Amino acid sequence: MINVLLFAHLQEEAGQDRLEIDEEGMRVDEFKQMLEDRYKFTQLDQVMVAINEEFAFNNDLINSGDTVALIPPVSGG
Amino acid sequence: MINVLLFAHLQEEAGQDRLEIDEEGMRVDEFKQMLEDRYKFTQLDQVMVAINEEFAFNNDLINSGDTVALIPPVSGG
Amino acid sequence: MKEELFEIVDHPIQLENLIKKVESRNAGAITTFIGTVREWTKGKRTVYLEYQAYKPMAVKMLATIGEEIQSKWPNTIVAITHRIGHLDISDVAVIIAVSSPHRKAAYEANEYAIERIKQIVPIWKKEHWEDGETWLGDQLENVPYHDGKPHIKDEKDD
Amino acid sequence: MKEELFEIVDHPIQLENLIKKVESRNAGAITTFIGTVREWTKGKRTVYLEYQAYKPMAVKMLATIGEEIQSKWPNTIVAITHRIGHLDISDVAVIIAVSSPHRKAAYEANEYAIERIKQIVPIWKKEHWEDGETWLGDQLENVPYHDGKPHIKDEKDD
Repeated sequence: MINVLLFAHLQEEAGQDRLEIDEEGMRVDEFKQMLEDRYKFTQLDQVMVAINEEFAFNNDLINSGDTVALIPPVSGG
Repeated sequence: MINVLLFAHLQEEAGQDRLEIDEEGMRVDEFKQMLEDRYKFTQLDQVMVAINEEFAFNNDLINSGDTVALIPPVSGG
Repeated sequence: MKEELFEIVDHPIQLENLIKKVESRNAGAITTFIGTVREWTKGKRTVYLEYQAYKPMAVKMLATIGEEIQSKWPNTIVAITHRIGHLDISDVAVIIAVSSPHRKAAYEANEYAIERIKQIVPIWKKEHWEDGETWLGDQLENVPYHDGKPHIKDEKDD
Repeated sequence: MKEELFEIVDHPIQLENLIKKVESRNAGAITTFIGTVREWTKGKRTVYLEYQAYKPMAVKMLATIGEEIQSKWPNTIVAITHRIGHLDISDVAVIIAVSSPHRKAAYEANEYAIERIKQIVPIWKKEHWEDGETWLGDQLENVPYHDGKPHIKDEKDD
């Protein structure tokens, strides 16, 4: 099970702030593509991914038990 | 009468914070030379002069009633 | 150092607290940056803002910025607090405090911190205007990251 | 604007007061510089400092710096307070606060202010070390002024 955290416009598009996804062993880019297909998220090309609170590369693998956060372009400060 | 204000090391060298000088019509550089001769001030070459709270040029004239401040290199901040 | 140097809070930020965190007998200079909510942006009027954070990761990233600064400007001390939630005009969203023996480093490190916050700290701002609302995207106009993540510096970069 | 933006005082400076002087609904950024008394300078230990000012002219020169900043960075608001008299280690000697709609100007104008203070404001620091005392000279290592006075900018320079 993958715990997915949503923020900003993604949270509003999903109508919730977290998802539980029953996939594993996917690469980050595959995982994003799967979410885009399933939830119709917009602007996902600009969204970064963090695995367990660390920014991840497109070819990093996502394992069961990971917390995956989708990080839209940040605008703090 | 010229009212002369002294600060920092010049004040300590003179043992007072102001002088009254009975000269007038001198240029700033002549005035400094006269003070150096009379009071043995040190490092006067690095000292700027303000006439009535405005920095003055070496060839500005000092008139009776002016307040002349000797401004050693500043070190505020 | 007892207090936390890097914080995400949901209440007003006290400037004096941040100053206290960075004070030192060897600091000759302390710079602070106070980011406030501005009313007008390019002719549009903001009514209020809402900030959201991925809190544990945001704190980690603030600490990462602190480490980057320590390695680039030795002998500085950095503290950063970012507020989240509902903020009105003139409310303080972020304060960065940097102390240093010398002023140049205090300015440079402080400006570096705010630039990095806008690159790597997972905090989002929702702008509520008179006529609508939006989550603001990347305000840096960066090109997309080639490898899918922003550059996080480590000591090897220096 | 009721309060004085440029002051020389002989009592502790309150940071919050300076912030209040520059706050504005159109400021998105406020930077402050806090100059404090450092204990160690190049291996020499300072016990305390004494600052002296030519007060009316110092206030005028601070205001001149404010005008220079207004013309170089429009829409900024600047406030500067310098303390004089006896200061102990960690005491605050000077605070500069700058507000601006955008952060870049707030940093640049603030740093400009402290550089100019060290050039044109008639304030002197007497350093009391463990083993003696001196009036500090020009810490900028400037060459002497060719025409006997420092360059005071006016709007024509810009």
